[in-house]
Amino acid sequence: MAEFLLAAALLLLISMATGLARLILGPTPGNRVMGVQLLGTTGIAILLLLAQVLAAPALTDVALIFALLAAVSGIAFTRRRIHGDAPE
Amino acid sequence: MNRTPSLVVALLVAPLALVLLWAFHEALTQPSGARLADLAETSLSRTGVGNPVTAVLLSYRGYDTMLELGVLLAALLGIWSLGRVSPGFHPPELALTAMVAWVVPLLILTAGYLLWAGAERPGGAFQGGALLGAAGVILRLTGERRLGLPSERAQRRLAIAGIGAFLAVGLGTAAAGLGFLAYPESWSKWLILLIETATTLAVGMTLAAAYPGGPPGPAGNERDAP
Amino acid sequence: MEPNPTLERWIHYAGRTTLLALGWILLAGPAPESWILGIPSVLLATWASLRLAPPRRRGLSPRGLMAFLPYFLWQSVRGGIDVAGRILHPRMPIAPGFQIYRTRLSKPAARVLFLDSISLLPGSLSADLDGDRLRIHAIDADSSLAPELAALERRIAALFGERLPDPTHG
Amino acid sequence: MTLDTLLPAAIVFSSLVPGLLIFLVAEESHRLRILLNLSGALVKLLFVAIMIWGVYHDHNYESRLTLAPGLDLVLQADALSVLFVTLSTLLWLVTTVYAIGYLEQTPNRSRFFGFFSLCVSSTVGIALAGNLFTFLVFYEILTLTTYPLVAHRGTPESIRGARIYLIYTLSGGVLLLTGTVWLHALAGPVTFTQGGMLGAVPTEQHGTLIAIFVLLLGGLGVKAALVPLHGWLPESMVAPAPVSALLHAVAVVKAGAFGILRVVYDVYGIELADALGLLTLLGALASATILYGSLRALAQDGLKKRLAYSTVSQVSYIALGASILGPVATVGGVVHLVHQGIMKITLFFCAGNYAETLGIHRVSQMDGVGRRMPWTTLAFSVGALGMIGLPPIAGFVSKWYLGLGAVTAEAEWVLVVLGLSTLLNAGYFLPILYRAWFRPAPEAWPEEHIPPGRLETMGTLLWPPVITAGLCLIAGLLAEAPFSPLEWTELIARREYGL
Amino acid sequence: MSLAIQILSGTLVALGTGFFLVGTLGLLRLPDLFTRLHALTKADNLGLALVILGLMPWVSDVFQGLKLLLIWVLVLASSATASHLIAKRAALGEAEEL
Amino acid sequence: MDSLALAVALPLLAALLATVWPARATLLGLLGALATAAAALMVITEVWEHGQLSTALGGWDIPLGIALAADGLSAALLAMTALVGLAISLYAAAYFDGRQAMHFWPLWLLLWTALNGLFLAGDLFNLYVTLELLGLSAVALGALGGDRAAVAASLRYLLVSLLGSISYLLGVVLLYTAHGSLDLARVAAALQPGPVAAAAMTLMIGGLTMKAALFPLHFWLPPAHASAPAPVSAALSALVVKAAVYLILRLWLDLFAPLVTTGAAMLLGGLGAAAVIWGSWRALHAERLKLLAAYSTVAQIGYLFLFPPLFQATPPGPGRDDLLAALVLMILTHGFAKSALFLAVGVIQKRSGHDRIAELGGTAQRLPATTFTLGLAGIALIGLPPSGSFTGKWLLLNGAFASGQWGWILVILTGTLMTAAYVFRVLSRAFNLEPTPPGFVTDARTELPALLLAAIAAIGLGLAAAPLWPLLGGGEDGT
Amino acid sequence: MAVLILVFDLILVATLLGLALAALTSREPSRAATLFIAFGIWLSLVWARLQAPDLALAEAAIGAGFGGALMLAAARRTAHRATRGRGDEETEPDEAHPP
Repeated sequence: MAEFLLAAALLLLISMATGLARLILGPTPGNRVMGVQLLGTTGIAILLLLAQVLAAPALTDVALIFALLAAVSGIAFTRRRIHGDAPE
Repeated sequence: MNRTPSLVVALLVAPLALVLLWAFHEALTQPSGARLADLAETSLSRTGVGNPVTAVLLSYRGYDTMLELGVLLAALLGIWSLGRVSPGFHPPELALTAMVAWVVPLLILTAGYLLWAGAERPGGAFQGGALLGAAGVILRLTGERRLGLPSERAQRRLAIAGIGAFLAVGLGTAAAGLGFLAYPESWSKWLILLIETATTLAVGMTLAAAYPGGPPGPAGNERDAP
Repeated sequence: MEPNPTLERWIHYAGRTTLLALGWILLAGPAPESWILGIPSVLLATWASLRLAPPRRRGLSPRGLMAFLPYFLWQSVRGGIDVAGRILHPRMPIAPGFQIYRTRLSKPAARVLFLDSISLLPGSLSADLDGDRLRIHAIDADSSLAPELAALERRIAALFGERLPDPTHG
Repeated sequence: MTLDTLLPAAIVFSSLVPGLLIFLVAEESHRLRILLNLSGALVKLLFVAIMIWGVYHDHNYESRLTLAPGLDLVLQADALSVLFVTLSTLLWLVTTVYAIGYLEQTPNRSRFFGFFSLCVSSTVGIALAGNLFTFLVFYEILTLTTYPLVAHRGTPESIRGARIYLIYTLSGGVLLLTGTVWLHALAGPVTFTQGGMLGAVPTEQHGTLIAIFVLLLGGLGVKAALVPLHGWLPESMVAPAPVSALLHAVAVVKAGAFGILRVVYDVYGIELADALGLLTLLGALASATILYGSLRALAQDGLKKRLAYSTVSQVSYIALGASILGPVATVGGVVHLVHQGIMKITLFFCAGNYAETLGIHRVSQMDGVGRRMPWTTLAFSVGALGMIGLPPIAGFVSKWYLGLGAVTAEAEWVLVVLGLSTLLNAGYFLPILYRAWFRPAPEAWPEEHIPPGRLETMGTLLWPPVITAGLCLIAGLLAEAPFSPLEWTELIARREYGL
Repeated sequence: MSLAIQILSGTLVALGTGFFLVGTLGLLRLPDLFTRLHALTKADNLGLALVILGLMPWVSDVFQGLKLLLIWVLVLASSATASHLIAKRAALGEAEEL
Repeated sequence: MDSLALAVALPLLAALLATVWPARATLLGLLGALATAAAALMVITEVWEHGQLSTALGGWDIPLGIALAADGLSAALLAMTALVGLAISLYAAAYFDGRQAMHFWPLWLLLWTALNGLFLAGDLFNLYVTLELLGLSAVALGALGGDRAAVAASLRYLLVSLLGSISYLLGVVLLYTAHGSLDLARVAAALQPGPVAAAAMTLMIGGLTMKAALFPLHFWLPPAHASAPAPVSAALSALVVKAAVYLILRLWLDLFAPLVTTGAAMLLGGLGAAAVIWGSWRALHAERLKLLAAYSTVAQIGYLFLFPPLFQATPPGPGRDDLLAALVLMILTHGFAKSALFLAVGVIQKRSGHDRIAELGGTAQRLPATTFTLGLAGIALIGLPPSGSFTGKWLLLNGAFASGQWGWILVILTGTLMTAAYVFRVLSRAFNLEPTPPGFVTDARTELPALLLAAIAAIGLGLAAAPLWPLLGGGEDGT
Repeated sequence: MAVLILVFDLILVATLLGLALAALTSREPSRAATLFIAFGIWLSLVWARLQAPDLALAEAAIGAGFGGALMLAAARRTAHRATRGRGDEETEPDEAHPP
C-alpha cells in the first residue's frame, strides 16, 4: 500500500511540476497567483500522503500550516493599497 | 539580467543538478547519523525540557537560535529602512471579511498549538511565531491596523524581545562564570520558558511588522481607528 | 420570553470559546497538560474572533445544515466532474461568459456562503458582488445558471433561517 | 640598533619625512615649506658624508626589514651606492633651491614639493638597495612619485605626457617584476654581491638566465631610455624645468642605468654575463641608442626636446661601459653616471632659465641670448662642451676611460661609436653656442618675465646652474684628487674585479 | 486492514490524484484566467477531498482524522475565497498590478 | 569572560540598543563599534599568545553544543574587520544623519555581529546561520540608498544570497546525514572521500562562490555595490565578500583537504583568471566611479582564486604556508584598499553630487586628502610596492614560477596592467587647472578614516606583514 | 519502492533547481517573487522528503509564506518607485477611502 500511496504522491508531484509552467508563463500576476494556489493545494495532498508513507505525523502539521498560509497568500496577492488606483 | 548570464548560469546549474541528485540519494541510503540524536536524548534530563528538538534549539544550540532571531531582525530593519509606504488598503470585500473572521482565530490557535507541540514533536517558537505573524498580516491586509500592530516603540521592543532574552541570559551566565548561555541546571527550565515565550512574541511581531513593507508610520495607529 | 441581552452575549461568548476549545482539542489531542498553553491560546483566539465577527442574534438552523451539507457535497462532486469532463474532452466544449444574478439573501454571512459555494457548483464562478448584483462567470454561457443558483440560494436561506422575498424582480 | 643599522634607513627617511609633512603644509606657508625642504636636504647631506667616510673605510652599513620569509627589504651601502646617493643628494639640494625660485607664485606647491621629496627618497632607496627585491620596490615607488610631477601643470599636454610616461614605466615595471620573481624562484633571494651571485646556477639553466636577463633589461631599459623603449622621455618634457632636470639628470634615467650596472656586475657578474653573450646584446643596444638619440637630437628645434634626445644618447654611455669587460671600461661607464648627471642638470637649469626669464623655448629663438644672460649661457656652454667631450670638462674623462677600456678589451668598434657620437654631439650643441654668443639679439624677447636687475635673473634660478657648471669643471680638473668621482669609481672597479 | 478497505482507499486516492492531474491540465490548457479558475477550484478541491477520504482508514487516532478533515475544510474555504478574489480583481481589470 | 562570545555578543547587544533607542543610534553605534573592536583585540591577543582558541557554548560538550574557535586566519580577518569597521563607523557617523542614521546603525552592527560570528564559528550549521545574518543585513544595508535601482539591485542580491546559503545548507545536511555531527573539526576527521563528500563540497563551495561573486556568478555584485551608500559599499566590498572567500578557504583547507583535486583547483583558478580579466575590462570601461570600484572588486576576487591551483601544486611545508599567508595578505590588503576607495568615492560623490568619471572635473583636485586616498588605494589594488598586495602578488608569482604554471603569470601581469590603467584613469582627474585647495584635509571626519585605511593597505600591510606569518602558523623565520 | 523514490527525488530536485534558475533569471521583480514563493513550497517538500519536518515547518512558515510576502512587498516597491520617488515623502492615505 505504501508503494501505491507513494506512486500517487509521485503523480501529484509531476502534476505540481507541470503546473509550474503556469507560474512561469504567467502571463499576468493573476495567473501566477493561481499557480501558487495550485502548488499549495497539491503540496498539501503530497504532504498528507508522505506523512502516511514516511510514517511522520508531523508532516500533517506542515500540511495544516500550508493550508492556513495558502489563505494568507491568496489574500496578500489580491489586496490593493489605496494609492494603487488613486490618480497620481 | 541579459541573456548571456542566464545561459551561463543554466550551463552551470545543469551539471549541479545531476551531482545533487546523486548525492541526495547516497546520503539517504547511508545509515543515518543517529549518534548526535542519541546524545541529545541522553542529555535531555539536564536541560529541563522534555523534547529534544526544543532542547537543541534553546539549550544545546541556543546560540544558533539567537543568531537566527538576528536574521529576522535584520530583515525587519531592512524593510523599515526602505521608507514609508501608503499604509491603507481598500475596504475589504464581504468574502474577505468573512474569511478573516475565521482564519485569524484559527491562526492564533494553531500558533499556540505549535508552541505547545514544540515540547513533544516538531514545532516551537519559530513556527508559532510565524503563524501569529500571519494573523497580524491578515489583519493589516483588511485594514484593521489597530488590531494588527501596536505603537512603533512597542514594535521595536517586541521585535528584539527574543534576542534580548537570549543575550541577557547569556551575558548573565557568562558574568556568573558559567560560560555564555550555560544555564544552571536548576534554572534551566524556567530560563528556557522565558526565552521561548519572548521568542514567539518577537517572531510574531517581526513578521507582522515586516509585511507592510515599510516602517511603522507616525499616524499609523491613531488615525483611521474605528 | 424576553431575552436578556447581557446573558445572551455571555452565552455567545461561551459558545465561541467552546468552539475554539474544541478546535484546540482537535489540534493538540486530549492530553490535559496541553492546556497550559491551550487556555491562553483559546482565550486570545476567542477575543480575536469576537472582535472580527461580533455575535449574531441567531445562529444556524440545524435542520438547514442537515439539508445543506449533502447537497453541497454532491454539487461539488458534480462541479469537479463537470469541469474535468470539459478539460478532458478533445474539443473542450466551453463558451465562457458572464451572467448577472440578483441575490435575495440579505445576511452578510449567508451571502458569503453563497459566493463561496457558487464557485464549487458546476460551471459557475462568482466574480463580483455589488449590492445585490452578483456577477458570475459561466464556463458555458449558453445555458442559464439561474435555476441552479436559485436552488442553492434557497438552501442557504434555509440554513440561516432567512425568508426569501418573492422573485418579482429576479 | 646602532648607527650601522640605522644610517641607510635614516638617509631615506631624511627626505621621506619632510616630504610627507610638506603635503600637510598649507599652500601659503612658504617659509615652513622651504625650511622643511632645505633642512631635509642638509640633514641628508650630513648623513651621506658620514656614510662616504665609513664606506671608504670598509664600514658595513645595513638596514633590514623582513616582509615575508625570504623577502627582505635591505638597504646597504657599498661604493657604488654611495656614488649614486651622493649624486642624488647633492643635486636634490641644488634642484630644490632652483625649484623654489622656479615655482614661485604657481599653484599646488605643497603637492609638488611633497612628491619631489618622495621622488628623491625613492631614488636614494634605489641607490642603497641591497638586493634586487628592494631595488624593485623603490624602482616602482619612483614611478609612482614622478607621475604627479610630470602631470603637475594639469594642462592636457601634461596629462598626456604623464600618461605616456606611466604606460612605459609601468609596463617596464611589470617586465622587471617578472624577471625578478623568476630569478628569485630559480636562485633564491637575489642579493647584490660583488662579482655576481649566480655562479651556483647549473649550466642547464643558462637558457633561463638569458631569458630573465632580457626581461630585466626590458624593465630597466625603459627608465634608462634604451632604444626602442625611450619614447616616454621626450614626451615628459612638458613637466616643469626642475622636474626635467631631476628626471633626466638624476632620478629616473639614472635609476635605469644604475639598475643595469647592478644586474650586470652584482647579480650576474660580468664574467658570467660575458659568457652568456649578454654583454654583446647590451653593447649593441647601447650603441644603437647612442647614435639614434644623437641623430634625433640634431633634428629638434625645441630646446628641451633636444636636451631630452641628448639624454637618451648620453645615458647609454653608462650601459656601454657596462657591456665592455674590464675595469677601465667599467670606470668609464660608472663615472659617467655622475658626470652626465651634473652636466645634464646644468643644461636643463639653463633651459629653464631661458624659458622663465625670456620665454625662450626653441633653439631658433636663442640668437644673442649670451649677452642678455651671460652667466646662464656660460654655464650652458660648460655643460654643452662637456657633453661633447672637451677637456678638461667632466665629460672628457668619461669618454677617455671608455675609449681606453674598449682598446684594452679589444672592442675597437666602440671607438667608432664614440667618435661618431662626439661628432653628432658637436653637431647639435655647437650651433646653439654659436647662436647664443655670436648672433645679434632680437629687438624683443619672446616673453620677458624678469627685467634685468643687479642679476640677469632671480638668484635662486641663477646660482644652481652656475654651481653645477662649476662642479663639471672641478670633476674634470681635479679628477685625480681623493674623493673625486673618478677616484671613487676606481675604488668601485677595484672592489668589483677583486683587484 | 481488510482488503476491501484497502481497495476502497486506493481507489479514492487514485481518483483524487486523477482530479489533481486534470486540474493541472486545465490550468495549462484552458484559454483564460476565469476558465482556469474553474478548473483550479473545482477539480483540485475534489481531488484533495478524495485523497483525504482515501487516507482516512490509515489514521492513527480520531484526532488525526479530524485534523485531516479540518485541513480539507480550510482548503475548501480559502480556495473558494481566493478564487473569488482573484476573479474579482481580474473582472475589474486590475489584475496587472500585484 | 569569554572573549570569543563577547566578540559576537557585544555588537549584537549594541544593535539591539540602537534598535530600541533610534534617536541615540549614532552614539550607541559608535560605542558599540569601540566595544566590538576591543573584544576583537582581546581575541587577537589571546590567539597571539596561545596560537589557537576554542570554547564550547552553552556548557555543552562539542558534539552537542556549538564550538567557537579562533586561529591565526580567523584572527587576521577579525583584525581587519575591527579596523575597517571602526573606520566605517567613524565615517558613517558623519555621513548619515536623521532617518538614515537610525536605519544604518542597527543593521551595520548586525552585519558586524555576523562577520565576527562567521570568523569564529567552528560549526557547520552555525556558519550557515551567520551567513544568513550576513547576507540579510548586507542586503538591507545595500538598499539604504533608497532609490529604485538600489532596491532592485538589492532584491537580486537577496535572491543570490539566499540561493547561495541554501546550496551551502544542502551540503551541510548531506554531511550531517552521513557523519552525524555538525562540528567542523569532527566532520573533517570523519570525512571519507566519496560521492557524498564530493557533492557536499560542490554544493557548499558552489554556494559560497556565488556569495563571493566569483566569475561568472558575479553579475549581482556591481549593481548592488555601486548603488549602496558609500560606507555600505565599503563594508560590502571589503568585508562581506571576503567573508565568503574566508569560508571557502576554511572549508578548502580544513574540511575538504583530502578531497580537493587538481581539476577542482584548476576550475577555481580558471574562473579566477576570467574574473581578473573580465572585471578589469569592465572597470576600465565603467562610466561611474562606484561601478568602477565594484568591477574592480570582481577582478580582485579573481586574484584570490588563483591560489588554489598553486596550493594544489605545492607540497605541504613552508612553501605552502607562505602561499597561504600571501593569500591572507591579499585578502586583507584588498579589504583595506577597497573600503578606503569606496569611502573616498563617497566624499567625492557628496561633494560633487554625482560620481560620473568623465564629469568629475576638478573635484578630486579640490580634495587632496581624498585624492591621496584614491592614489594609495589604487597602489594597493594594482599591487605596487610597498602595498601588502605587492608582497602577496610576489609570492603568488613565485609559486607559479616554482610550480611551472606559466598561465597564471600571464593573467596576473595582464591584470596588473589593466588595473593600473583604470586606477590612473581616475587619478589623472586630480591634475587639473583648478584653483589650489587651501589645505590638505577638507572634511576630517570623513576623509581621515578613509586615508587611514588606504595607508594601512598601501604601506602598513606591506611593511608590517611579517607578524602575519607566525600568526598563520607559517615559517618560524617570519620575524 | 526504490525506483519510485528515485523518480520522486529526481523530479523534486530537478524542479527545485529549475525554479531557482527561473527565479534568479527573471527580469520582472513580481515574477521573481512569485517564483520564490514556489521555490519555498518546493523546498519545504524537499525537507519533508529528507525527514526533517522541523525544517519543513520552518520553511513553510517563514520561507515560503513570509519570505514570499516580503519579496512581494519589495517587488511592489520597485514598481511604485518609478512614479513616486522616495518612499519617505509619500503621502498619507487618501481621506476619501477610510477603511
